[in-house]
Amino acid sequence: MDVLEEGKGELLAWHDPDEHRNWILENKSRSLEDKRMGLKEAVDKFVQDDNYIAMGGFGHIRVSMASIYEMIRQRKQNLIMAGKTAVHDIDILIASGCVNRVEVAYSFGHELRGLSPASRRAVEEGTVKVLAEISNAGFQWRFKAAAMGLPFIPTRVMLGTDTFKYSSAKVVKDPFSGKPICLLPACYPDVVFIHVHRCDKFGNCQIDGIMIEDFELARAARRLVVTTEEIIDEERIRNAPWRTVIPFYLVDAVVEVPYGSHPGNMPYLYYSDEEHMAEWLKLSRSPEGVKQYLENYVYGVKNFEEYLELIGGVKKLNYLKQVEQLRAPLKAPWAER
Amino acid sequence: MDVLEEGKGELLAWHDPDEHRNWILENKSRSLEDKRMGLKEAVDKFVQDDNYIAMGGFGHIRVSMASIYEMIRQRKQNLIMAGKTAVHDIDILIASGCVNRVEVAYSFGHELRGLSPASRRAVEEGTVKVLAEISNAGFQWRFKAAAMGLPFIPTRVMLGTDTFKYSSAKVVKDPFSGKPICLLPACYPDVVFIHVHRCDKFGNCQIDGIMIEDFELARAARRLVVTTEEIIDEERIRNAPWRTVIPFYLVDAVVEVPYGSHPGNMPYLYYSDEEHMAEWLKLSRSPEGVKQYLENYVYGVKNFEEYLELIGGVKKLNYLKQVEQLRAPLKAPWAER
Amino acid sequence: MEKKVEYNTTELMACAASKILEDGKSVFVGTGLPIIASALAQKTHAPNLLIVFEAGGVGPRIPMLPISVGDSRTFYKAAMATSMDYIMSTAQLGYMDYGFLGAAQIDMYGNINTTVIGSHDRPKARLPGSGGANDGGSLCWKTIILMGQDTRRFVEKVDFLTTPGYLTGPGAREKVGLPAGTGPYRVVTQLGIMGFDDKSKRMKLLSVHPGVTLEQVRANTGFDLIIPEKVTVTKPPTEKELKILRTEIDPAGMVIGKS
Amino acid sequence: MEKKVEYNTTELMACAASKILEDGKSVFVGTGLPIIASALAQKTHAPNLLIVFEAGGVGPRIPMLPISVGDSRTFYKAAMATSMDYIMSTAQLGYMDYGFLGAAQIDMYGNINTTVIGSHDRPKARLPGSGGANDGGSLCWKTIILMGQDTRRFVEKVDFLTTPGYLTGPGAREKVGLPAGTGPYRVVTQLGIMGFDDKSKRMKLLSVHPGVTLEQVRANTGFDLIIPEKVTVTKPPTEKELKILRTEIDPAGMVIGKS
Repeated sequence: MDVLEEGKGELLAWHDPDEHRNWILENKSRSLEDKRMGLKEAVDKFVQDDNYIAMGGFGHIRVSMASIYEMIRQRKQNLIMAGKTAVHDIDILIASGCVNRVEVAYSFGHELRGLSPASRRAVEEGTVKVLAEISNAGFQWRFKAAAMGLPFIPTRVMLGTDTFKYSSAKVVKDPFSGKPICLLPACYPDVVFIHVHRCDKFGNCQIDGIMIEDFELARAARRLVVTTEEIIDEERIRNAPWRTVIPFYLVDAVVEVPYGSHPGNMPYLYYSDEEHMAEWLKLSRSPEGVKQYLENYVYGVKNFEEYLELIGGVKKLNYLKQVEQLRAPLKAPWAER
Repeated sequence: MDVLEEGKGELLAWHDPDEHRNWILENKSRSLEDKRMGLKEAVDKFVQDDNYIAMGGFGHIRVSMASIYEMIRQRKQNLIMAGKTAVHDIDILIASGCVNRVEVAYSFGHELRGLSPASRRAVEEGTVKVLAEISNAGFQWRFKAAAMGLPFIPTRVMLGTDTFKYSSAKVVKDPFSGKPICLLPACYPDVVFIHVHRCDKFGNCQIDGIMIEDFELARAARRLVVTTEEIIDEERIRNAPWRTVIPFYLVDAVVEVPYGSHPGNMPYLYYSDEEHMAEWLKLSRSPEGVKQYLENYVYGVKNFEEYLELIGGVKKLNYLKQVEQLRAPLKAPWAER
Repeated sequence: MEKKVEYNTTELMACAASKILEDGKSVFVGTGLPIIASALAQKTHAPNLLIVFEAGGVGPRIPMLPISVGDSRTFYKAAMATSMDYIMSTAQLGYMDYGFLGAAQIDMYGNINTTVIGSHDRPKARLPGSGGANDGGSLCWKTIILMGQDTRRFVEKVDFLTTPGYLTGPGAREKVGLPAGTGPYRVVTQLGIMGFDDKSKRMKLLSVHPGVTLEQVRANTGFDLIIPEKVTVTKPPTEKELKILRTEIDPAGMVIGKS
Repeated sequence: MEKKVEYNTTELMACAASKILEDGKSVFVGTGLPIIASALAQKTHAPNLLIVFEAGGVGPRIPMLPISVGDSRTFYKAAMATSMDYIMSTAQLGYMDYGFLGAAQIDMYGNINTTVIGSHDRPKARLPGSGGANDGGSLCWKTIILMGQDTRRFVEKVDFLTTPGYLTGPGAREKVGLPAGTGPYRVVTQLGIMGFDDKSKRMKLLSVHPGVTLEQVRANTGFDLIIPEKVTVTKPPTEKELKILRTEIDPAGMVIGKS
């Protein structure tokens, strides 16, 4: 297969499919087993320094933020992160020193809120390295190639651009159409965290609303930790099996973490906490502010429940539910002039 | 891209992705439009002689059998069929002379019931040609490549076999692993019929139970006719948008056909009619029997409702519902010794 | 005290195949006997066997024998009801331990034909084709073949190589790009159970069913089957197994009634 | 009888972009101004405009301005809530008519930079990267770019080519394998609306906003912009449009308040 062009980005989290199959054979259980555990235990057990990590969800939507805070609390080091529309998650992981290398589709920004001061600073100062560039579809399809147990998947994006040149993709001539086509290498992250609406104790998961990339990412993951708003009885899963979007045999740990996506949005349950986001965006303009934020909200609390008390407790959580359900107006201090 | 090996099967229903994009641009509407029409009109309008057709569902499960009978009634000719686990559908289409060419993953058999006398006879006598062989996953992934707008998709099946040699796939050396890999060409059928549990008048569809290949097949189709057990109000779709598995913009016609999968199985609604299947399997042992069956059940009735009366009417349909819900034992005359 | 237990060949094959399956593993099953053998394993020694159907059913509680690998029984109270793409993808990823196949012809390397007898373009007998067999036989770690044994079926060369066994011998699967470390594992017939020699990848007799002689096995095999010095006798079905087969799994005798 | 209507630049850009969108077509939208322009089109001349979000929302009834292209507002009462794979796949298939992009830099061929200012490895300013921009700009039939215009942004050569415009000119997109017949269609800035010359694929001024001179446009463009003899004046926002923007689409002024 003649390669017409080759991206010079670092090839990350790729494995020869046979090598990955052997890993799956030896490391993943096909048994229905009770996989419930605490968040502290799950993060301690499955996240190793130097791992390539990816988060389910998108930006600040249905991201397992509780796991992010726990990784920071456990002071994980030298992580490489999939910047697959990474927003608040990557920003605080970089700010806290856990992540020092990134593959970027979208990172260092906070979508409508503007750019992310802390992580931009880290990249511009050279303390964080961008190892490869890619597009959003490119990331989605890297995970899809992995989900299918393939070495690569073709695509018609990224062609002709520097995004390609700084990626780990290759261009070949398609033997069917005779035209150049881009091949995206599979991406099998070492650890993936996905936050879901509900699952049973074995890890059979349901998600309401958009799936984003998680249908594929769950299969691409070597280790998969599911955090869930609630654990439900197995029979509820089995009465509507077409609602299962992640089957138990992919899942290594099930952790019940209500409000686990805060300060992000959990569709149908709670909207993002834009007051908290504004506080972070303001504080993170300086290294001192970053330190203050982390001391207060992460190192200074024992666990995610204590954090939830700190950000405003039941009252705040009720308000975010009302915003989500369009019953209260959104307060977004960052939008004020 | 060096081709190591090339299947000699005929490349069917493939288009250069750019040519297909142009077709989509010019022929598919992105508007929310009322697409309801009668089955006669839909089949007349969208099935042309010589078309490559594919049916949603699997074997005798959730197949739009009402459309099959209507194609026979309209005496469509020279159709090429995707034998993607085709069972009763392809057997009567071949027996009636509508289909004379097939791409085969699984055809000419009736699963647990044994082989299909009528279509086997046609192949063995040479009146029906097998243009290409493929596997079930191969077909699924041909549709997936099409669903993604790609010329091909890689896979690790079919390698080293005659199934490959008689397919339209190619083997190349994967530039990432250095190992040989099979490339399956996309398959964009001219017309696809998919039977669903419910949809709105625009074509937003919900399916209960397994999707089989339909999530991809709906996107691979040039023309897509949806037959549905019931048409529901748009608001029911919009209140649970994650249940939509086929969005309106893919759909060309919406046809309400209760029991439209008979004599097949519609999961959760009715089980397959094994008495009717047994009658067909017995009659189809001879050309005369085939003629008698078609005269009686297809040409001799005006439409699908008349057919439903003939196969046993309300009483039979109620019985099939009871079998599906495990409240009545299954009568399967073909299993009797 | 021992009572003579009556059983037919299909029941014997179902029980023998069932015992091959290990608890806590996954199995990719086809219609008929494979479902029966897998369900029996679940109800006996392998309660935590994950049964998966190519059309999308994952871990169902099968209430009665399905007629198709896609019918509603294959995802009754399942853990997940998904798509063929999903199942085939996770098989390609390495999640499927066992795959069951049927066959019209097989050769000494476990290569299988389910497509055509005679030539492809002018067939003597046209068969259904690969279905999911090529996929299961390519992607599952260990494939188990259930079929009848005679010289028309156990042949020197299959008329059409539908599903890969070890192809031309050691290393051949890997050379053509098939997943490493996969291949045929057992062949269960009405006469005995065969495996494959680790080195030569050729078919090897492991056990004969009760009452079957080595001579019968040889006479019904059209190629040179390895017959080791030690060949055991297949354990016959127990009363308990037969009761489960006849009253719970296939009470209508749709499959086991036909022997 | 004519009343002077007051509006800010963002409102003008939203209205101008909105008018480009045709009824009965589909649009692949990004955060902020694109959503606003698309929602305005739906509420005025294009009620049957299909709005699609890359994270999975298809045809929602947007109840308030989403903060992210994936947040719950992007699939509120949607026709379908699906995946990024699904959206990107149907874009690759040719179902997406318009794509909206923002940009930090653009060149005369509509090539866009949203990745980095300065060199990639030692950036002066690190920006978020492609996000879905490369995908939209590769796969949608017509892309519309919304951005500020000055000589630091309208440049001879972008520091990093994140998203393809016409690359090096006519035929270049097709030559590298991008879908045929696609490319940048309009660029809307605070000064005017640009298109692309059919033959040379170079950027061309189409209209200036009310009160803007050709001299201002030239002075804020760092490359040789084609200025045809006939340049029209952009239609200003109507009172009706402004009312919809301010009371229905962005009542909190999250985007249009910032001009």
